[in-house]
Amino acid sequence: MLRESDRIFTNLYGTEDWRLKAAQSRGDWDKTKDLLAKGQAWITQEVMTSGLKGRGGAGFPTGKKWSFMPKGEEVTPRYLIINADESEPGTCKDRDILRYEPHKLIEGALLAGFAIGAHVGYIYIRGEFYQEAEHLEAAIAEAYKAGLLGKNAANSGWSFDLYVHRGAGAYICGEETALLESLEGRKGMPRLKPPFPAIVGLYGCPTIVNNVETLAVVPTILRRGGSWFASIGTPDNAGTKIFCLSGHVNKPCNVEEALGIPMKELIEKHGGGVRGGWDNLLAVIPGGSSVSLLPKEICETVLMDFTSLAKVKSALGTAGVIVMDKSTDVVRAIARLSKFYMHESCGQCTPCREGTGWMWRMLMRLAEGEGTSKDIDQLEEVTHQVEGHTICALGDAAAWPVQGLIRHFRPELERRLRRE
Amino acid sequence: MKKKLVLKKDLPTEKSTPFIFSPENEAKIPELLKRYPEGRQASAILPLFYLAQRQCGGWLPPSAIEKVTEILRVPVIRGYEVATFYTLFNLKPVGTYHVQVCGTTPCMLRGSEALLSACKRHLNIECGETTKNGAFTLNEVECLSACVNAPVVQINDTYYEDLTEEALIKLLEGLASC
Amino acid sequence: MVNVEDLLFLIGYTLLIIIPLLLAVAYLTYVERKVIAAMQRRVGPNVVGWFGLLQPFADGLKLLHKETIIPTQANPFLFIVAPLLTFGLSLSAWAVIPFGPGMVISNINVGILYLFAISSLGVYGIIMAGWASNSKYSFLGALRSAAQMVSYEVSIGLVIVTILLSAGSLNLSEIVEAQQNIWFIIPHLPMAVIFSISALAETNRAPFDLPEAEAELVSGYNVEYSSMTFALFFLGEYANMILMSAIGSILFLGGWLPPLQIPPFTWVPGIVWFSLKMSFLLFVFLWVRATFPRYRYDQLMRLGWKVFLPFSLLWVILTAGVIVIL
Amino acid sequence: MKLKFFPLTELCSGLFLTLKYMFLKKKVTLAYPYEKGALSPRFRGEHALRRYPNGEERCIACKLCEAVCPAQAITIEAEEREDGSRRATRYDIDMIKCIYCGLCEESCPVDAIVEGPNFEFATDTREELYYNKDKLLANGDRWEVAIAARLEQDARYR
Amino acid sequence: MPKLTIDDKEIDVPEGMTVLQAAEMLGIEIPVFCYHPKLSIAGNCRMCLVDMEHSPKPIASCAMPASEGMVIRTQTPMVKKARQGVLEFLLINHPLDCPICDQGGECDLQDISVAYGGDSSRYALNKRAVPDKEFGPLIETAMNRCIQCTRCIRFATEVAGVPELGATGRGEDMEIGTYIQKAITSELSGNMIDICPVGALTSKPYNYRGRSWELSHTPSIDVFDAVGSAIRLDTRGREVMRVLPRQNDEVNEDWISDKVRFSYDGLKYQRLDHPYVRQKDGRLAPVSWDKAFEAIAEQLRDIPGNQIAAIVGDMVDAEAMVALKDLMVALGSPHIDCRQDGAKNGSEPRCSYLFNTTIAGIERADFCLLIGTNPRWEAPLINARIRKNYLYSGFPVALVGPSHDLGYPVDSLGSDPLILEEILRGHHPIISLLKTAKRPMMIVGPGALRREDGATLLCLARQVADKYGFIHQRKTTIPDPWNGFNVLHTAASRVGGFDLGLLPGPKGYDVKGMLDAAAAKKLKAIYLLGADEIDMASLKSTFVIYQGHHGDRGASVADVVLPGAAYTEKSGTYVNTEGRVQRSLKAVSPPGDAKEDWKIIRALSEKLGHTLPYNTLEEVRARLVEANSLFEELDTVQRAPWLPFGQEGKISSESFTAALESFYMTDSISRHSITMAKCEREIAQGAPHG
Repeated sequence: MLRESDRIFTNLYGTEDWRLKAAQSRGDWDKTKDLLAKGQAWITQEVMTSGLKGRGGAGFPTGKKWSFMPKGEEVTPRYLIINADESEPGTCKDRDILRYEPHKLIEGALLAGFAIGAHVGYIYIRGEFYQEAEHLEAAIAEAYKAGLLGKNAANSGWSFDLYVHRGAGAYICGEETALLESLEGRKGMPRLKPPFPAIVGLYGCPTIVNNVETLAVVPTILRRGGSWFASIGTPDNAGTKIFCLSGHVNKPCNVEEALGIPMKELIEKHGGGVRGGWDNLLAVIPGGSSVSLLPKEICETVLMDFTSLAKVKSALGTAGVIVMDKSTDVVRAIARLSKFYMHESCGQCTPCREGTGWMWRMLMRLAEGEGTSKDIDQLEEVTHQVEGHTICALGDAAAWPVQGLIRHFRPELERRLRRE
Repeated sequence: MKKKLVLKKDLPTEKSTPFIFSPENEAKIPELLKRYPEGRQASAILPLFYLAQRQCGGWLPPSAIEKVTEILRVPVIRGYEVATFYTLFNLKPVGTYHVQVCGTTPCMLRGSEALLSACKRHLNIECGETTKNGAFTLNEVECLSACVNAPVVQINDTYYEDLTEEALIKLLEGLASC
Repeated sequence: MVNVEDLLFLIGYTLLIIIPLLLAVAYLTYVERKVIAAMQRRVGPNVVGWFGLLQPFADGLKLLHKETIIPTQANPFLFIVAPLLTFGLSLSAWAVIPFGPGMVISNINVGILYLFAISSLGVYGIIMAGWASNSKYSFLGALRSAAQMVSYEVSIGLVIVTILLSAGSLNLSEIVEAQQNIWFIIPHLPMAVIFSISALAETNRAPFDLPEAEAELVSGYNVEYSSMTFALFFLGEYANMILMSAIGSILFLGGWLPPLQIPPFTWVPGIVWFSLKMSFLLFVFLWVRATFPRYRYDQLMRLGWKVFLPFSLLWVILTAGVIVIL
Repeated sequence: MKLKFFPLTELCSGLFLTLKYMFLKKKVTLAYPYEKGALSPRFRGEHALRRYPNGEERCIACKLCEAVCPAQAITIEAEEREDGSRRATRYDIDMIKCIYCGLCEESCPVDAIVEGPNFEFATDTREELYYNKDKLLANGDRWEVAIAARLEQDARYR
Repeated sequence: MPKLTIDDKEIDVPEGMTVLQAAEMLGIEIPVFCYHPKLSIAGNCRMCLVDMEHSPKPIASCAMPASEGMVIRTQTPMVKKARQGVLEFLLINHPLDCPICDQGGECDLQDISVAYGGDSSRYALNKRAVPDKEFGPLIETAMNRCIQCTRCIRFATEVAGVPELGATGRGEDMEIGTYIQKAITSELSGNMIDICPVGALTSKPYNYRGRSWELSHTPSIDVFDAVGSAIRLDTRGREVMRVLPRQNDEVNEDWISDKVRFSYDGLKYQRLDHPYVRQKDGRLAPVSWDKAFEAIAEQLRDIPGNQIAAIVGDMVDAEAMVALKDLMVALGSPHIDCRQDGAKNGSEPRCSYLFNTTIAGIERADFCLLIGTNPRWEAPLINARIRKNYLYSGFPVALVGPSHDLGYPVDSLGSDPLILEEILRGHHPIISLLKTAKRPMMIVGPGALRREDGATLLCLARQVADKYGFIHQRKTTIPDPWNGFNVLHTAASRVGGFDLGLLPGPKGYDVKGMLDAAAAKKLKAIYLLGADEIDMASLKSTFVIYQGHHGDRGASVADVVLPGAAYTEKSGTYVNTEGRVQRSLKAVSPPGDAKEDWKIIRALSEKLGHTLPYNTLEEVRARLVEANSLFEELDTVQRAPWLPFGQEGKISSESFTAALESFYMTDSISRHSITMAKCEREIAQGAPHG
C-alpha cells in the first residue's frame, strides 16, 4: 500500500483547485529552474535511474527512449509530443490528470522538452475531451503568463512553446506514428517503422512521443530523485501508477498505487470490492481492453505489474482494470471490444482491416451460440493471422483479448454451441 | 447508357452555397496557423475543421471542406479523406443536441445498453437518426474514456457520467424544454 | 467347231452357277452379320425386309448408287482393272468344281492344279489395287496380302499333294470318289486343320485379315475404293470364301458324298450334301471371325513358315511312306 | 504347354465360348430408335446454353470454355451490354470440330454451356453443324428440364 | 554496401535498398500487392512479409531497409502462414467474379492466390459491397474488387501530379475514390489500370472485349508524340485490342500517355483501304493501284521537277521518308519539308534539334527553364520526369510562355519572349537561381520554334545556355559532361526527318513557301505523305497526291489518294526527340488494299521512271544507314557535339502562344477515335459524364 507521502497526484480527484496557484501550493513548478540548470544529461539520467516506464500501454523505459534522440548539434528542430489521445477502453487516468493536475503535465513537458532538446511541444488531446482541452489551454495560458513557458521558460534560458492540438475521434491516433500523421494534417494511419520517430518524426524531425501520465510524474521524480521513485514497487516495476477500476466494482475509481500491488488488494481496498463479494468475480481485464482477460483463479494471486501480468500471458497495458462479475456475458463483453477494434481500425493493413471485422462477426455468432465448435479454432487462427502481421499494434491489440477469451473461457464457448 | 450506382456518400447532392468563415473565426485562423512551422500549415486541418463545424452548427458541409483545403493549400481530396476518417466530423447535419452514448465494454458492463434503448424509446429514433424537430441526434460511440464513471453519455461537448436510465431521461427532457 | 447349242448350254451352265453364287455371296454377308451378331448377343440386321432378309440388296443398291471415286494420283486403268480381275478370277475357279456326280462345267483331269493356279492369280488383283491407288495404306495392304498368300499357298500346296497322293488323281471328281470309304479328314485331320487355317489366310479373313487391318491400315488395299469397284472386291472376297469352302469339302469332307453310304443318307441328292458341307465350312469361317482376335503379322509369318511348312512336309513324307508300304 | 498346343485346346475352348453365346445367351440389342438405352447423367451430347429461371442468359462471355477447348471449336466475342453486364455477342461452336470432351462444361463458372443428353442431331449439311448462340440458347430452352435434372443428379459428385 | 543473407544466399546491396529489392536481385520472388518499384512505399498490403532473424514478428520486406548482417528467410512455415493469412483476408471481401473481370488472366491477386494462397476460404459471411466510382471515360471501376493497395492514389499523387484520388473512410469502410464524381484529369490516367493489381480499375474502352490469353503481343513505338515511348500492341486477329506500355527506363519507365493507349479505336474508322482518283465530276472513285499510279504518272510527266513539292506528316516512319526524299531528288525537286507546323529549326548541327539532356537525364538536373512549351500536353512522359525530379529534389522550374498547370509548381515568368533577352543580359530575377544551379536545363518547345522568329529565338536560347552553364563540355575538371539545351518536338517523325535531311534544298520552299507558291499557282503538284495539319485551302488548284491511312484533311483535297499503313501496320523506324533510333514491328495487316508506305513510294517510282534501288525492308534500312549512319545504332542516344547554331537577330515581342489546343485530338488517328472524342468532351472540357 502506497504511503500517503509518496503519492504524486495529490489532486487526482479534483478536491482542490487545478489552477496555477493551487498547483504551486501542491509543489508544482517548485524550483523548476534549478532542475533545468542541472542539464539535459542529468535529467535523462535521473529518469533512467527511476526506472520509469511509459504509462501509455507499451511500457517502454522512458529514459531509454529519450536517449535515442540524435546527439550533437541541433540542425533540425526537435519536437516533444504529449500523447493525450486516451481512448483505450477501461482507461481514464489521463483525463483526470488533464482536468485536475494540468500543471504537472506542463511542467513535465518543459522538463522533457529540455531534456531532449525540443523547443516546441504539442499536446495531442483526444477530440471528445472538449472540457479537458479548455482546462489545459487555460493552464497553458496561465503558465505563459507566469513566464513558465515561452521564451526563457521558467527563467532557464530555454525557450519552450506548448500547444494543444485536438484530435478528432480516432483511437488509432494514440499510436505514436499515427498521431504524428494526424498532427501533420493527414489521416491517422500509422507509419512504417523503421525509421522510428526519435530519428524521423513530426515533419521529418526527431520527435519524442510520451504519454500524459509519464510526463506528469517526471517533475516529481526529478525533485525527489530517481532513486526515490525506483524504491517504490519492485525493482523491475518501479514507481507509482494510476489504476482505473471500472466495471463491476462497488466503487469504480482512479487510484494511484505502487506497482506490484496484488490485484485482489487493489480491488478490495480501493474499488470497494467486487459487486456481490469476491466470490462473485468472473474475470478481470487487468490493463485496458488490449490485453487478455484473467479468470478468477489467477486474479486471486496476481500482482499488478508489468512482469507478473506478462507471466500469466496478459499485460499491464494502461492499468485499466475492468472487473466482471458472474452476471457478465463474457463472450458478449469481449465481442463488444472486438467491435471497438473493428470501428477503430484505420484500414491501412490488410490483416487488421479485414480481420477485425471478421473476428467481431464470428464472436457475435459464438455469443449467440450459432456455428460449430470448428468456429472456435477458426477464430483463434484468425487472431493469429492478424497478430504480428500489421504495421502498428492495433492488430495485436484486437487479437489478444479474443485469444484470452478462448484461452480461459473455451468451455463457456463450447457450452453455448451446445445451446445449454 | 449503363446505369451506374453513383456515389454521393455523405455529400449533399445539390451544390451548396460557398462556405465562408465568420469574421471572428476568420480572425482565429492566423493564430491557429502560427502554431505550426512554416510550410506545415496542413497540420491545422483539424482545428479549422472544428471551427467550421462549430460555425455550421455541428456538421461539416462539403463547401466548408473545400474552403479549409483552399486556405491550407492542400488538395481537396486530402481534406475529404481527413473528414471521413475522423468520427468527430459529421458530414450530415445533426440535431441541436448530439447524444452520444458510450457503448464499449466498461460502460456496457454498467448498463449502457439499457441507456441506449431508453434513449431510442424516449426520442423515438434509431442510432444515427435525428428527431423530427431537429433537436436530438442519437449515436452509439466507442469508448469515451470515462470508464470509472460509467455509463457515460456525451451531449455536444459535455460528459454526463454515472447515469441511470431515469437520470438520462430527465436530462433529455430538461434539454428538450430549454 | 463349237456348235451354237453347246455354247448356249455352256452359257446356261455358267449362269446356273454364277447367279446362285452371287446370291450366295449376298446372303453370306447377311448370314455373317447375323451369326456374328448372335455370338455377340446382338440380333444383327432386322429392319430391311423380314428378319432383315432384304438387307444384302439394300447394301448392294447403296453401293451401286455411290459415286466411284478415282484418286487424282491413282493409275485409273489399273485402278479399275484390279477389282475386275479379282472378281473375275474368283468366278472362274468355279468351272472345275463338281457339285455332284458329273455336275461340273469342265471336268478336267488337272482340276486341282487349275484351282491352285487360279487362287494364286488372285493376288495380282490385290497388288494392282494397292499399287494403283497410290496410297501408302493400300500399298502396304497389298504387300502384306501378297506375302501372306505366297506363304500360305506353300502349305496349301503341300496339303493338296497329300490329298492327291492319297487319291491318286488330280481330277476333283476322282478325288471325291476316292473318299467313298473314308473321308480324308479322318486320316489327314492335321492337314484338314492346316488347310482350313491356310484358307483363312488365303482369303484374307479374320484372324488373318491383316491386309485390310482397319486399326493399322485403315482398310488396306481397298482403302481408296468406293461404290461398284469396292463392291467387286467385296464380292470377290466372299466368292473366294465360298470357293475355299467348296475345295475344303471336296478335299476332306468327301464332296457330294453322304456321310454314310446307307439309306436314308443315300436318298438325299449329292448336291445337298455338298451344300451342307460347304455351309458348315462357311460357318466355321464366320465362327472363327467372331472368336479370334487378329494375328500380329510376324506371328502370321512364323505360323506359315515355321509351323505349317515343316509339319506339312513331314506329313507328305509320312503319307508317301505309308502309301509305299501299303 | 505343348500338351495344350497340339490338341489346340485353347482354340477350341474359344470357339465353344462363342458358340455358347450364340445359342444360350439372351440377346441384349435395343431396337433403337424405338427403344433407347439409359443415359448417364454425365453423358456428353449436344451442347446447349442455359438461362436463369428469369430468362436471363447465363453465359457471361468469360471465354474459359474457348480457352480450354482442345479442339478450338468455340469462338466467343464479348462486349458490354446496354445494362452494363458482360455478355457474349457471338458464341459459336463448330460441332464438327468438337470432340465432346466436356471440358467446356467443366470450365464454365456459371453452368451456362452444358453438353446435354441429346445425341440425335445429325444433319444433312455441314453448315447446320456450325452452331451459333441462338441455336445453342434454343437447345438450352428445349432441353432445360432434362439438363437441370441431370445436373441435379450429378451435383454431389462435382 | 550492407551485406545480408537471404535464404542462405549472401548479397551485397547498395545503401538504401530494401530487403525486397535485394531479394529480387537474387532472383527470389516475394509476392507483393501495394509495392510498385516506381511508386513510394506504402507497406500496407502485408503480403511481402518475410522472416528476419532476431525479430519475433515477420517484417514487411518492401519497407525494411537492407542492413548489414540481416538474415532473411522467405520460405519458412511462418512466412507461408502469414502469406496465406493475408491472402485469405484479401479474398474474404474480394468478389470471386474473375470470369467477368477483365483483369482475369493477368491479375496479381489471381496469380498470387494460386501460388501462395490456401485452398479455400473459411469466410462464410456476406461480402462487403462498395459502390462503383465514376473515373471518367477511360477508367472503368469495380470497387468491390479493390484491395486498398493505394497504388492508384500514389500514382495520381506522385507520378501524374493530380492529387484527385484518395482513400476515404476508415477500417473496413475505407474506399478509394475522388472527392466528387469526376473524370481524372491526367494525361497518364490509363497507367492506373496497369498498376491496379486487381480488376478494380480496368480500361473502359476495352471493357469485356477481350481476354489476356487470346491476344498476341507486338512491341512497338508510340508515334503520337516525339517521346517514342515503348508500347506493346495487343492484337486479336486483325484488330488492335489494346495498347500497353513496355518498360523502358530510359524513355517512358512503366508509363504511356492516354493518347496512345486509348486512341487505337481511331484505327478502325475512316480508313483508306483503296487507292482513289478524283473523277471529272469532282468525286473520289476507288481504283486499282495501277490506275492510281497511272493517273499520277500522267500528271507528273509534264511538270518540271522544281514545280513538285512534298510535305511529310508527323507519324511517318524513316523508311517512308527516305524513300520519298530519294524520289523527290530523282524528280529533281528541292521542295521537301517535314515541318508541318512551320518550325524554324532542323538544320545542322544536330544538337540544335535534340533533347540533349536525354529524358532520363532530367532526373539529374537542378534547374529547369521551359520556353514556349507545355510539356504536360506535348510530351506527358517528359512532364512526368520533370515532376519526378521535382518530387525527389524539389528543383525549381521556370516557364517563359503561356502558363499551364503542369502538376508541379512552376515559376511563371510571363509569356513575353523578350524575357529571354533580359535573362541573357542578366537583368532578370531568375538569374540568381540560374547561377547557383550546377546542372540547369532548358526545354525549347514548339510554341517557340514555330514562330516567325523561331530561328532567332533558338539562337537566343543557345546564348542563354552558353552563358549560364547549361553546357559542360567534357574536361578533366568536369568528369561529367552535361548538355542542358533541349528541344521538345511533338512529331514522332521530326527528328528522323531532320536526320535524313527532309528539309528544303537550295532554293527549295519550306511548308509555308510551298503553300504560298501553290496558292500562286507556281507549284503544280504536291505530295502529302501523311500530312494533314497544314492549311489545305491553298492547295485548291494544285495536283495533290495524298498518301496516308485516314480519310482526313489531306485526303479531302487530294486528287489521288494512296492508302498507306498506320503505325500498327508496318515495321518502322522512328527517332525520338532525344535522337534515339527505335523500331516498331508490324502487329496487324493494313486494311483492304493499303500497303506499307515505302512500298507505295517504291512502286510509284517505277511508274514515274525513277525506280528506287531497293525492294525489301532490309534494303531500305541499308539505305537509311547509308543516308545517315546514325540509323545503325538502335535504342541508344548518340550525343551530339555542341556547336553554335541559330540566327542572330531581333525577336518580336509578340507573346508566346500554345502549340497544342488540346491534348486528346491532335492527329488523324486520334481525331477519329471515339474514346478521344469522349476525353475531349469530358476531361478537357469538363462536360458532365453521360
